[in-house]
Amino acid sequence: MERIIFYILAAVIILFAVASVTSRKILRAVIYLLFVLIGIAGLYFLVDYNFLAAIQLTVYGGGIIVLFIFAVMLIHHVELVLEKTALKKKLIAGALSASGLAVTLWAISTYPFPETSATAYSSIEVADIGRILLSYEDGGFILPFEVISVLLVAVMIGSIVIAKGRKLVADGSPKTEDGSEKLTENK
Amino acid sequence: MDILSLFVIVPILIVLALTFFAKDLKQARLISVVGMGIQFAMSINLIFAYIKERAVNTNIMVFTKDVVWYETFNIHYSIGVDAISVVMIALTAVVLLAGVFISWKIDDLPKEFFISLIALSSGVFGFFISTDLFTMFVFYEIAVIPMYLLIGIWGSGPKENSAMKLTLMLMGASAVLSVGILGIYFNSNADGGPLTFNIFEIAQVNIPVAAQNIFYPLTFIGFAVIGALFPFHTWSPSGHASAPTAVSMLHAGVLMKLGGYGVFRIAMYLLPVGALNWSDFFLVLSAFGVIYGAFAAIMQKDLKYVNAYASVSHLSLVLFALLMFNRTAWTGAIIQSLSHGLLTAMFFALIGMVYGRTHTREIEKLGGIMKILPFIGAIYVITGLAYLGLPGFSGFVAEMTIFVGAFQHPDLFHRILTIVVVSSIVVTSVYILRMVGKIMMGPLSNEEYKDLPKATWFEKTGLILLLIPVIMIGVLPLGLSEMLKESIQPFLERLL
Amino acid sequence: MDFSYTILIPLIPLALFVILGLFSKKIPASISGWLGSLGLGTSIALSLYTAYHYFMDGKLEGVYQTFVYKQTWLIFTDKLHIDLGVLIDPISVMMMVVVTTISFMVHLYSRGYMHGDDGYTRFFAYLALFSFSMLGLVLATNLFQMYIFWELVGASSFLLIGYYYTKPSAVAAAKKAFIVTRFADLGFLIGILLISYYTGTFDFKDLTSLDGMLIAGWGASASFMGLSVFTWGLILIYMGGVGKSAMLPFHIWLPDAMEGPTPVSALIHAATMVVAGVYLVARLFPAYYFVEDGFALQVVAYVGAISSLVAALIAVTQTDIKRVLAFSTMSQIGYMMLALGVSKYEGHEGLGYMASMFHLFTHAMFKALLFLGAGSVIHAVHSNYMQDMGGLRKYMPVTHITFLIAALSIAGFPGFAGFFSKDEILVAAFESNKLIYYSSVLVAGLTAFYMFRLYFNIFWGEDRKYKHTPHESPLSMTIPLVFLAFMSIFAGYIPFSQFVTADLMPFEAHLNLPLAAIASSVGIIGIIIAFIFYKKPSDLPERFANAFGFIYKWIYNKLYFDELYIFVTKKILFGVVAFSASWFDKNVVDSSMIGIGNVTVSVSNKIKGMQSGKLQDYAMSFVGGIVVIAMVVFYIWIN
Amino acid sequence: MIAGISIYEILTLSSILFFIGIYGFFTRDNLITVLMAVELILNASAVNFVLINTYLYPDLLQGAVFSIFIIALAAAETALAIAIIINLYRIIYSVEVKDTEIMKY
Repeated sequence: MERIIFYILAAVIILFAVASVTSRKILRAVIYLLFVLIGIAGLYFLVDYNFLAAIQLTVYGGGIIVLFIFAVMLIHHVELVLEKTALKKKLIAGALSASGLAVTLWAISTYPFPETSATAYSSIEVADIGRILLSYEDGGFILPFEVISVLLVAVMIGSIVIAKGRKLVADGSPKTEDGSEKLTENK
Repeated sequence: MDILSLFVIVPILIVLALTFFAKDLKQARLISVVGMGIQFAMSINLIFAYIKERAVNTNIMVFTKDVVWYETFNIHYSIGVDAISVVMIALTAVVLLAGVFISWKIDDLPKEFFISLIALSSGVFGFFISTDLFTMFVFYEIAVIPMYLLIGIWGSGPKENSAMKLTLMLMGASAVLSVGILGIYFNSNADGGPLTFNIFEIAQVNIPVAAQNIFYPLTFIGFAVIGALFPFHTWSPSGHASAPTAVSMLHAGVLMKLGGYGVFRIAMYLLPVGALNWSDFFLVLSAFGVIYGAFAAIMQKDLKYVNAYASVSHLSLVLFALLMFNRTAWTGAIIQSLSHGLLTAMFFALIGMVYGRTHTREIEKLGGIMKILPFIGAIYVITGLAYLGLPGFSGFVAEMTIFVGAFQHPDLFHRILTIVVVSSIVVTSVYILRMVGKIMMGPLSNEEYKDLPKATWFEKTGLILLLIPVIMIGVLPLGLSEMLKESIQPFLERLL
Repeated sequence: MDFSYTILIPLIPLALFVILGLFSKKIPASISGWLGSLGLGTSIALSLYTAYHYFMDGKLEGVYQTFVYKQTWLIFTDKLHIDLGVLIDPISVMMMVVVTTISFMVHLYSRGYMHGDDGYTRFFAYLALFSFSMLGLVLATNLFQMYIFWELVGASSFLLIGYYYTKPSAVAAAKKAFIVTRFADLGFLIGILLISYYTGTFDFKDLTSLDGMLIAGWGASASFMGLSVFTWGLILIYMGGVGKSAMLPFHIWLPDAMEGPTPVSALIHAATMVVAGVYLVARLFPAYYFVEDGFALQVVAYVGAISSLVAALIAVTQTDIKRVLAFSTMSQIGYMMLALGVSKYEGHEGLGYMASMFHLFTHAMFKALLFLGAGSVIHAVHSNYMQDMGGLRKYMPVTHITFLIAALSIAGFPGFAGFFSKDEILVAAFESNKLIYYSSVLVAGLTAFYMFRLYFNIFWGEDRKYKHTPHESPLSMTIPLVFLAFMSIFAGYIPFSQFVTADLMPFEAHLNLPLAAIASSVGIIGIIIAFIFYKKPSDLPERFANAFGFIYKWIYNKLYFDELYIFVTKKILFGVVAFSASWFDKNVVDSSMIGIGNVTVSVSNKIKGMQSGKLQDYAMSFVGGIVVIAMVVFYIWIN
Repeated sequence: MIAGISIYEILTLSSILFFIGIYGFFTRDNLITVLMAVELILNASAVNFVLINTYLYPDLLQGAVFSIFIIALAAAETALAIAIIINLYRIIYSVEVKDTEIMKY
């Protein structure tokens, strides 16, 4: 049963991933990406990492995808059709990716992964994760956790500053909220 | 301060003085002319000091001095002169002084012009006094690089292009040369002992034959490019044509001599076996260059091109003589360097004067100038006759010494080549007379030339300064040739 | 005996040249003419004194001694060095007298002829330079000194021919003279190199001494095309002489050289410089005679004979009087050459040598006189062409008489100087080579004919329309004429065989009456034909010329030598060799250098393209690189 | 552990996902879509972390924790990148990759 589910999930992930990177309609690409992310969340469920799956769904599916959609809508209209990628570029990229994949798969398949005998967590509780994240003992992640927190704050501030844009344009006149056109004209 | 280092230091002081004190053309040329006058006086003094010192000092080099410069690689600032370098230094000083006189009226950035010119001269002087390969190479580069600015800024015609061609070709040669020099350096411990750049220490070492065969052509070509060896001469016509007068004079008169000097003092002296093994190849190239340059000069339309190809021909003759491996031909080669330096400087000066007045250098457009400018015309004819080897002028002494010397070679092939080269004197007279006959003689080509201004005092001074040594060498060559022969002795001992 | 003072003879003109040349602007014309004449006067006095002194006391046991005073000038190798100095022997003394005499006369004459010319002082400076160079050449002690002065006379000839430098034809003639002789000098130089390489000396004394090792060893040297190197060397040296003496095939510059002022033609292109070739062969005569049985000497003889015949033929057809005289000069020098060529060495057998020198001497006198006379005529009528002259005897009596004397002398009329010297030459030719003898007799007849054609055309016939009535030249010009006329008559009575001989020993020369009779009768026939043709205006000459048709035209155009040379130089040397050299330089050598530059630029442009600034390109390279590295690592890992 | 599925299959899946992401990164012309390809790559590595943890070290939680970090980083990165993209769009009116090559200067 789990096996079939895995294969279905794998098929979904790969198919939608391919669709996501090839679709010429940008909004559809975002939606395909969403399906990929959901598929991956499914994988996490499959190995009983429920918390992780939940985060995957909320942060990715809920946050990032929405961000993408907003970006698309801010910049393009939703129906935007992307230009066709040059065939040459496609071929080169495909060949490169394929050869990379081949090397990786060959490396994976020849590597003898050891069988493990350790007892597994039956199910991973949020508490386990919270404990290990905030633990400062051996095997604890308090320091990376704090670093990530600082990073997130920094990114938040940074995004706001960047997205807000510059205050002045080249001719010294105050810049309007979407004063982009002026700057372009002044170039 | 010793007598030789002053030759490097005085130009630097002049450059500093120019930088800080010269405000306009008048001050700039005053400082330059005084400085170059001092330099000239020093070079005359050096000749006499050398003769005096030579009487009591039998070393290869006199006035030597050695200061460690960079110990890790055994680089020294080591200097010394023999007769060959002394006469070259004197040549440089004369041409420079004359060049400053000729540039008396330069109106475009005069201060910077004189700074570049004199900075260049310090490199030339340094090159001639160095006895350390590395120092020599450094001075060589100092001498070559300001040329780009001098042609690119003060030149005429397609100056940027010419300047770039000249600089790139000379830099390319420098690259080859530096490989050759490093090759010599890394083989200088072949008999044990430390690696060294000192020429006379290397001369004691038997560099392996295989290494000599590799590094000799590199060193030779590296120097021969600036000595206008066929087929690496093409920078010279366009470069000279675009350069301002004084720069053409200095470049053809002095800088191109660095080639022959370097070939002789470094390539041949340090790599004697390689020199012998490769001599036939380069000999044929240089003999071809002599004839080829002369024929190419016949067809040129621009006065400066004529002179540039003539220089190719005459300097190939220098290389030809160097490759003949005997004392007489070598003496001739050095006298030819001197003679050509003076004469070609005169020619460029004269062409500059004609061009400055008529604003054209095309032979077809000029004619009958002698009637209007008798002084310039007379000197032009004299220079032309001297250039084609009339007795009584330095060219004759140089060429005859080369021809007689070269013809003493025991090998028949060399003698036949000599005969081929001798025939260049006819071609030379053809292009010189064509030029002189067309532009100086005949009817006046253009009515506008009627009121050309006569030669000014500074132009006359510059020309006469150059003419005097030409006649002196031509009339009384014995002292010079004997002085040179003595200094050629070490080369003879090493190479034969 | 001490002849070291003779060094002053060339040095005085040199000093004159330096003074006149440097201060040509400052010295007034009136002074410079006198200064030049005075200087040359001193020289001629000195050289006459030397001649007297030498020919009276110069013998030791009946042989003329050779005196050498020299100073090393430039050392080449241990053996080879150039000395400058003076060499006193019969021929150099004789030549010295000729040069100073003619030069002095020309100086005197030029004071009148060049009067009022812009470059008066410059002209005298050039004349002094020429005199110096020519005397240096004559007195040379060795081959190289001779070469040095040989070049200097070439250069002064260039300057003097091109004296009217604003005239394009004069400039062209000057260039032509210089380049043609320079080409010949190339042979001279190579000859010197060859000879000096094998003998190790430049010195005339060593090269011509009979008891030394040199000549004996000469026959056995390396050979080339069946001739020994020495013979080649001598032939090449003779090539220099051929150029300077305007022998075939290097004669083409001489007629054009008449563009120079007439006194210059008299000095350089009649009496002195053009005989330098003869002098050169005479100077090296023992070498020419003894090396390989005198093969080189035979070359000299044939070149001389052919040149003299061809030149005489051409002279018959020319109408420019100076050109007639130029070809006449060439013909007479050919005479001297052939005389040298047929000569032997010892005693009376060396008659040709002595005759050649004798003829050189007398020819210098009467040919200078002819030129100066022609100059006087040109001065009067302002034209060079016979068509513009006629009946001048009434207006210019002195010129007329002196010209007649000179013409009679050159025609070999009995009693005149030319008669004696020409007779000796014919005798020498008769004794040695009949073919050359017949051609010489023919030339003698032709000479008489064209000379009197000239004479009758100028001085007889009817008057032309002159712009202003011709008048006799001033005294400064007629005095030299009279003096030279005197010499043209009486120079023949000098017993030359007592003074100048091949083996330096005097011998008695006698007039060979039968041969003299033949020669003078041929000359007189020539004069008579000229008399019939030209004394009165008639259509005879024209009918005659028409009868010969294309041959006449061929000769009139100087056998098309000029055209041939122009073809070779303009079309082949300039058009093909020089043009292709400059084309090759521009399009192959230079382009390949530029090509290297262009390739560098385009390669760097390509490389620049890789640095596109496009994120994806960079990423692709990055991934590609990693894949490759991974493959390599794995590959190594497996093995 | 997923019954019947070996680690090889899972790693194969994540590799394929990773290289699809790489392919997308190479070929997409629009900066937003490029960013999406980056998300695929990040996800592929997150999957690897989690599943290697599950299969090889089931007694530990490091893999899961790192996945969380990755998700956090991805969110941060996306937020920042989109801010940049929007700003870029304001300046040059384009979010095409080909228009953003001033970096080479």
